[in-house]
Amino acid sequence: MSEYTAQDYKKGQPRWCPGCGDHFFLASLHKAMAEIGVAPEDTAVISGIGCSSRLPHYMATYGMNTIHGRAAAIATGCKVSNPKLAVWQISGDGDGLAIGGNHFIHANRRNIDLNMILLNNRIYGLTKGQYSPTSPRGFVSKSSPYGTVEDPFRPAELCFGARGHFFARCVASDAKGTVEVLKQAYAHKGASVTEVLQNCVIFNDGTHESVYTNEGRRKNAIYLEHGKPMIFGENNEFGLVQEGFGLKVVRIGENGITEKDILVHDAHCEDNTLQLKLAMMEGPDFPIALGVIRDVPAPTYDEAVNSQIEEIKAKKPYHNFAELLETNDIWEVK
Amino acid sequence: MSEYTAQDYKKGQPRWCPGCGDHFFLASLHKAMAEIGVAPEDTAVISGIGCSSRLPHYMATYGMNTIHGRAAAIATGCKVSNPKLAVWQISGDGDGLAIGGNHFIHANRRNIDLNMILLNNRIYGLTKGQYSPTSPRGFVSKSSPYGTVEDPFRPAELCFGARGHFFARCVASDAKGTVEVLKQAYAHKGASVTEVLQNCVIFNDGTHESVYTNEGRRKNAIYLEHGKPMIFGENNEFGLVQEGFGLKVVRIGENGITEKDILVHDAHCEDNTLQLKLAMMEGPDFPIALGVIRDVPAPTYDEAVNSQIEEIKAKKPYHNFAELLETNDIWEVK
Amino acid sequence: MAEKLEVKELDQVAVRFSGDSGDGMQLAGNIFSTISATVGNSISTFPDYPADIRAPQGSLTGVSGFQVHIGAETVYTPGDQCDVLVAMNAAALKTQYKYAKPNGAIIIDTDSFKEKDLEKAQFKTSDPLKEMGIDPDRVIACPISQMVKDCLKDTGMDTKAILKCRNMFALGLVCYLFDRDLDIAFNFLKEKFSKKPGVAEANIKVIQAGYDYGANTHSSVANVYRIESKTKVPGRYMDITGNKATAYGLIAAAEKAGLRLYLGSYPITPATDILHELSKHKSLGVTTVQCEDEIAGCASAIGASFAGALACTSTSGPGICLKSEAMNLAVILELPLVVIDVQRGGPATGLPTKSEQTDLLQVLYGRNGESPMPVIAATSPTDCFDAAYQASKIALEHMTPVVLMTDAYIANGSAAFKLPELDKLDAINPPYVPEEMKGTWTPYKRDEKTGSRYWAVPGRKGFAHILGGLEKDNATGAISTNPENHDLMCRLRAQKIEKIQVPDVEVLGDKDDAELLIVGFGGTYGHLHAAMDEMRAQGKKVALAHFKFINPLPKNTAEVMKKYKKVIVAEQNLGQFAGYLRMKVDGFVPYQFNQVKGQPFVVKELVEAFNNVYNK
Amino acid sequence: MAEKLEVKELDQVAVRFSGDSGDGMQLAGNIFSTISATVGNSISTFPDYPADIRAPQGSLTGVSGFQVHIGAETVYTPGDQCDVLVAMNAAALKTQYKYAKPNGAIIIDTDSFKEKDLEKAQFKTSDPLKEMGIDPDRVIACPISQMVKDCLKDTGMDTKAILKCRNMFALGLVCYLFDRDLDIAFNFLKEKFSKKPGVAEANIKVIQAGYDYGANTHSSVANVYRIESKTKVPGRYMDITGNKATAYGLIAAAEKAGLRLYLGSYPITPATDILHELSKHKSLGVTTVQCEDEIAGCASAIGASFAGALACTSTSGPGICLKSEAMNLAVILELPLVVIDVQRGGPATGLPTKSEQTDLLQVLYGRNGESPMPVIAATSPTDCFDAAYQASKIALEHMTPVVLMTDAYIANGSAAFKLPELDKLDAINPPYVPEEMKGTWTPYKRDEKTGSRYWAVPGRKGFAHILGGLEKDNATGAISTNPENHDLMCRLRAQKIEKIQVPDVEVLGDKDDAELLIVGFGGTYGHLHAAMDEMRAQGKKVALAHFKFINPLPKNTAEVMKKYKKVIVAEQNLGQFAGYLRMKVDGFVPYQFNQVKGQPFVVKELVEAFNNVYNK
Ligand SMILES: Cc1ncc(C[n+]2csc(CCOP(=O)(O)OP(=O)(O)O)c2C)c(N)n1
Ligand SMILES: Cc1ncc(C[n+]2csc(CCOP(=O)(O)OP(=O)(O)O)c2C)c(N)n1
Ligand code: SF4
Ligand code: SF4
Ligand SMILES: [Mg+2]
Ligand SMILES: [Mg+2]
Repeated sequence: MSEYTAQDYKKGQPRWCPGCGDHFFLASLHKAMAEIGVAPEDTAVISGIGCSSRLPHYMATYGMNTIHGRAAAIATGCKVSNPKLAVWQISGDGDGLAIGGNHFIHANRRNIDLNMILLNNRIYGLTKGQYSPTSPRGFVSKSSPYGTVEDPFRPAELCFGARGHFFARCVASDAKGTVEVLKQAYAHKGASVTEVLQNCVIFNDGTHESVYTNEGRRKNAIYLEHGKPMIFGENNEFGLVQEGFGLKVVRIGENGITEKDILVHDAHCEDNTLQLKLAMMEGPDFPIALGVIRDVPAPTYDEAVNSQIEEIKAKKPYHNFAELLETNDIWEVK
Repeated sequence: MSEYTAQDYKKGQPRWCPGCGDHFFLASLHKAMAEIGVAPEDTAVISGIGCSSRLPHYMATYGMNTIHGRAAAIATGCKVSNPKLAVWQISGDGDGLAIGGNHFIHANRRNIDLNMILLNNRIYGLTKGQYSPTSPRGFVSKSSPYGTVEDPFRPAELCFGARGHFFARCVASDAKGTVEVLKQAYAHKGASVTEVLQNCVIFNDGTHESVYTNEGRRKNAIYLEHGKPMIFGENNEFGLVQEGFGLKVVRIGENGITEKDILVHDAHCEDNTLQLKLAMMEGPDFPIALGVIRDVPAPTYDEAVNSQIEEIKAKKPYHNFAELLETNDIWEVK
Repeated sequence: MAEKLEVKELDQVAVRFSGDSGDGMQLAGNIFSTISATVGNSISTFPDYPADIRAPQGSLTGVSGFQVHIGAETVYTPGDQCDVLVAMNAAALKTQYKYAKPNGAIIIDTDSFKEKDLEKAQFKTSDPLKEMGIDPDRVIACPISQMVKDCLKDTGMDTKAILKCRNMFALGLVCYLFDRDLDIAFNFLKEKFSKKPGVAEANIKVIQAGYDYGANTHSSVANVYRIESKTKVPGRYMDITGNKATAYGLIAAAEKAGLRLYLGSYPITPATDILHELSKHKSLGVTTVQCEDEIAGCASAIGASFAGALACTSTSGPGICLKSEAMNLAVILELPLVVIDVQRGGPATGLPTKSEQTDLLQVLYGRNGESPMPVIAATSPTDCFDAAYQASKIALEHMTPVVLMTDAYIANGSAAFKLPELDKLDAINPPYVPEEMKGTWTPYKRDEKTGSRYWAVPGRKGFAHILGGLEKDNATGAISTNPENHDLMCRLRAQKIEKIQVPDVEVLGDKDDAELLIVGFGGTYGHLHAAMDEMRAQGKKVALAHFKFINPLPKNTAEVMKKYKKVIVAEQNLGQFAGYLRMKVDGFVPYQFNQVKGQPFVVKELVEAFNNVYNK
Repeated sequence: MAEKLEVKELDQVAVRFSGDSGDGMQLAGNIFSTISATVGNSISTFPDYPADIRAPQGSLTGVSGFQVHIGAETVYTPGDQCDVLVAMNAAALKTQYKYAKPNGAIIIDTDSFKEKDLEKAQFKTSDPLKEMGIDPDRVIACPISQMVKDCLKDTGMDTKAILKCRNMFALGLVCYLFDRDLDIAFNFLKEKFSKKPGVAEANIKVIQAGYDYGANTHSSVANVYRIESKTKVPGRYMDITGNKATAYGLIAAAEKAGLRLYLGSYPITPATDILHELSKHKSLGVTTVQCEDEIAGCASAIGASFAGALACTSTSGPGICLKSEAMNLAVILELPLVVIDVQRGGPATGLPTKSEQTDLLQVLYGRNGESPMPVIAATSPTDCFDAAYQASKIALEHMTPVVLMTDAYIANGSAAFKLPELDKLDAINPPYVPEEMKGTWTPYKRDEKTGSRYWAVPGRKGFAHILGGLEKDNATGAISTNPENHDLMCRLRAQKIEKIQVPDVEVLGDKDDAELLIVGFGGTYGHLHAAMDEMRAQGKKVALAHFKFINPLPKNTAEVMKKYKKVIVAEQNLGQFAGYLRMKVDGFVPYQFNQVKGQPFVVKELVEAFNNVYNK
């Protein structure tokens, strides 16, 4: 049991708009951290710039609210050089996937043990409402008065494309679901991406409407749990089965389908084909997948860097500056 | 029939190391351009920095050899503002996937009609041999004297993760295969990524050894063609079949397997699951896939931008500066 | 630039709170007056109750208003019209809109513009703004009711009590817009509700939420900083903000040059409105690409320039950092490009919504190698038009990237703008490579007079060529590491910029016999001019030399700097322009006045500081 | 710095071609001599044939050598040892290695180091370099045979004839290394083989290929620019390049401070060797992360600094562009960081392998907002050690990013380095927040003397805090847009840098009565010193003030600049340091000598230019 309470991670009075999804997420993060139990002083929370990136200011941990798009890179240096810290990286969809896209993919590829949180409101909040790389095609905003003409990134897809080993999704307003995935994200050694569906009440209200309420999630979402069959619906009446290289929704009890026919979620499967299909499901034909979708162990960069150092220390005969000098060709002037 | 010959696209004396794969690729590019038949003056070739990025200097087209990593972004502006140009973007694995990673994924996502060439020698050539984001784990180089501790990107996977609609692969030394995919890359409207397996004789000789010779390719590669069964082997004795969400190699004639059982390549399939599996195949258990792996039509950004302009022109009553002024609240001082 | 400008400052502003009689507008107005009075402003208020004391909620007759006029100097009236109108419901907008100035900002609670509300207010369509002909850009539309509910949902208060606090949200937002100190409001409420600490606390919470909302969304009111010409020339006028004027200047230049206008940009306060404005004008063929980051914004513009467009990229200081490598590429490619830097408070993310002049040395020198680039600093909202036009002209005619500097103050500020006529604007003639050169042309051949290379746009047969970021041979255009050639190319690129003709800097005021010359650049023009006026009114001999062209400097710069006994350089940084002038003018050792407060100068402070020097 | 340095220039260099007697080494050597003679160098050659005229191919007795010594002034001997040894096969390496200087470069054809070749040369292991104790960093290993084959494969020549051209590849590479003009070689060959144009053409092609190989791979020889102290102090010495010395300086500083050394970097010529060097020393706990780009290099270093490391990032000018935003973040975070800029030719990609001093104003001013940062410019290869150590010390003790500038010339150049003793180096004491402050500490509390804030490294209980890129309140550390606070913070950050103690600039030469003061900074020290020496030898009164500490400038700067009748600032740019000094020293109007050639100064040219001023 952890010796901490949510209160131990809390600081100050959040300045987000009332109703902003960031408030809900923050509360869940405090709670999750308390349950995880890493001391506040051993925790670093690093964000970029954006409404969501204000989050570190409301943490009683160590942290930095840095510059736009670089949180993952800054967190990388932090974790590699001080691996005993629990490092959380907070970004919005703009911060993480527009200007920060390169660091996002490389952090995933290298598999640095960062807990990467993507607060996805599909909009640039702080700069007053321009479309973001997760805004849907045709989206009208201040910078796209006639609608955008580009498709959005789907965070899971990009994460997988970059060889990501952990992807989870939760809804900011769903405290229970959020706390649960945050704990698993922390437990995963290596880069974890948690996409938080977050509502911006000002500039993109309702973007995640179908799953933002309890009722909505009961109807339109599926909570995935490793080892459990993929069953969903208000009365657990639906399930997912394989069809060719794809997925199909079936009604249990119809056409002779029983629970046994339903796919069982394997978050630990190294091959991400099915996990990707799950992550990409969209309404109205499919439920939106919540929970931990992929969670596969793999060597982490920070650990490997540090263990390589230990290895070489054991191998090489020189371990300080004076000894280093002696490895060179030296002559003497008398 | 095109009115041009390879000669019409050629300029100067390439300065790459003798034996460098870039020489071969250049010759194939000249040839492909001649067969495509877009006039040299309507062609722009834009590169970043790297050995491979020297390529525009050997073209009799318009072009720019720019700065490291930004070729895709520069090419974007070029194509969007002057859509009648055929725009080719030349990058190395460092230029395109390390420093240029963000522009790579966004150009794919936006689906700009660029012919993006990735000369992948799995090394930083120009800067004398540091590992690149495509170098395999454990790779020893000047900047990783004890071996790298990170996994490489697999370009197809990243391209697909960014919603890419076209991916092809060829081997620099294979003129025929290269010319063919280049023609198809050009024919594809929208962003096309062509990964060229290119040998750096100086810093990473032999990295693509298994498929670099004709003989090697006969043994270790499969040429994919849309609509054709996926058969390979020196005597066309092997084929690919589906197994669960994965692929399996089978021997034709064994266990009752006939050509009919072999999967037929569908490069045009919107769902990329199978295409990704194909692109990710590796020896020795699987052949390396060459040819056009994915080629799916989709609206292109440059066209959409320009047709939106036409649409709004038709809709709005003001079309020049004087008329624009009149859309404001105006008062008169006498 | 000789126009005489009047700066209407922050504290000469009228705000009108309006809503249903039950909405507590009088209280909000009162608190705002109190805060303002407490910080020493002069105030004049005008409570405007409805005649019908029991009008139905939401009806036109039930609207109550409260206007506050605040000023640093004595204000005598509550102001005829207001700069900011708060309309808590549809009826308020309908009846009170007439009190708003033509370009005044309007704050509305979108939750009170539902169908039912519109009906009560007798709107005919579902789009009240359109129906009343209100430009949506003037409106800060905000779901106030919902946010107040969210804010107080854990207090145990009932909905009715909660909604009573809406007025405080509006007040908080107005406090943000005018930089009022909330503590005074908090104390006021604590006192007022000392018996009901719960109510005080709820109100305080909501004020803070309204304030935070403003901060979160980088809200601003264009006309807070209003700059008006005192010597109005007859003609047709419109109101324009600096950012809009910048956009218009680019549009005009592209049309004049017969080129497509391309903007590659990434949103950043306070520059984003240029992107917003240009995005609207697709019917003029304007192409805007919102890129993945600032680097791509600039890089894509270079691609567009190569392809033959008038290419621009807009940003603020942090974005200039990111663009600097690509800007440098444009220098060596010698391609036209307009880079717009709307300065804000730094360093780093700094004060994103505030204004200063601290990017000067960055835009001049923030690139590796010898990388000369023309720099123009707009002096007022309307001058942004001219400056953007000139920047485009220089870029296109001299084949060079140009930096256009503005700042948050003039970018968001607005002024009356005399409609320009395209015909009368300077011609723009890019040095397209003449057809006769076919066969002998190489990319770095130069026009003798300007030193500019020629432009061959893709598509032209016989002029295919390769440009690049590596040093090129002056004669052949091939990559070259030849030492003499490199030295030559560095000097040729520098000379090309030095050769650009810019107008002499004008000396205003006591041109011939000033005891003190005030020197400034860019967006401080209005304030420095006002300070000079005031000193002259006090009988002092003072002149002003205000710079718009920074690189190259006007030819008469040294002469002007050395002509007067005392010179003071006043700028919103720690002395960058003074340092630059010292580099350029032999033996120049001016007095300096420096403030880095994120706020516009205050004329009184300027006069005091200048008088100190004057009397030395 | 008072040490007297001798610069051995490019053209005082010995090259030894060696290979099998059939390999054409004499021809290669002869052509190289001819080219050098043609451009006016003095030459002395020494052909060294094998005694055994028909020794078996590849055997130790069959090795033939040819040494060329070239110099701008008369050279009298072929040189005792060579700076570059070409060894075309294993036997040549075995027998000729003794002629190479301790740190000389060695070019080998890896295709002639196969098992069979090693056997013939009587190597015992498969790793000849290791066996002979040769540092692989000195070796340019290149599959010459294969490349020659590839190069000539379309000529129809047979393999034997093709392989005869290997010598020309080596020659081409050597020509690249010493910047020789290939045309002379081409003409020589055309004449020599006028009867066999095919042979001439093949040879020319291969020379070009060798030259291109050098260019493609940014090949360089560390010891071409050799700088030696004339006043050798007794002690133990090693050879060191500037980049290696930089790496060693960082290692020493980290050990002294008791901190982990972290380097976040992205490869870029000519800085990459710092990354290479540090990557080797994991046994000292050095952590290097090769990042995805320069931005991440700097950003990750900031993360490491926050986490408690001595954090560094290394790059060249284009990389500084990209890092500038993050460098600026470090300024406002007030975290220690060492940013290394190994300058190369600009603008843009420019001349990546060449040297100049054109990034000075960029590192000083290339960031938005008021962003003061200490700048140190190393003056020689060995001084890189001291400069890197000092930069680290300042960064750690004053909680600030620091720029360490070197340049391609001193970074690749090498010199004898007296082994330092860590004990005797200055102590490094970062201002860790004292335990007593627990409870009252806020992040921007400052040490009164230095003006530096305190450092609280994560892991310490009771000091958890949040830093950020937005302006902070001086007292509380919370985000603040308060105008007075911002002005104060800008000034406090500036004062903190101004307060840093740096040694006075020393005046060398005719300190008391010089007619002319030469002023320079950074990597030109050796040349300026040599020029001064020469003028004094001519009987002139000359002094030198050479700057290593650029920001803050030494306290005695103004005094020194004004003490002498004439002052000339000599620098490898168009006048950046002169401009900077003009900004800082009232009324300072120096003469200037500027070259931007990508090449080190030539002492003769300096003397001529200085004499011109002297005699005015
Ligand atoms: C270098 C730089 N570019 C741009 C900006 C402006 N900017 C700040 S936050 C932001 C985007 C915010 O969107 P997101 O990351 O989705 O966060 P949200 O506000 O939606 O939570 C932008 C464009 C900046 N501060 N710095
Ligand atoms: C901003 C910047 N960073 C780094 C460099 C140095 N640099 C030039 S090319 C290159 C990598 C080359 O690798 P790749 O793109 O794979 O091309 P290759 O040479 O292998 O063809 C690097 C790191 C640079 N020129 N500019
Ligand atoms: S603008 Fe949107 S994202 Fe930002 S604080 Fe307000 S509701 Fe949240
Ligand atoms: S170094 Fe490698 S990639 Fe570069 S030119 Fe030589 S062989 Fe080609
Ligand atoms: Mg967002
Ligand atoms: Mg490469």
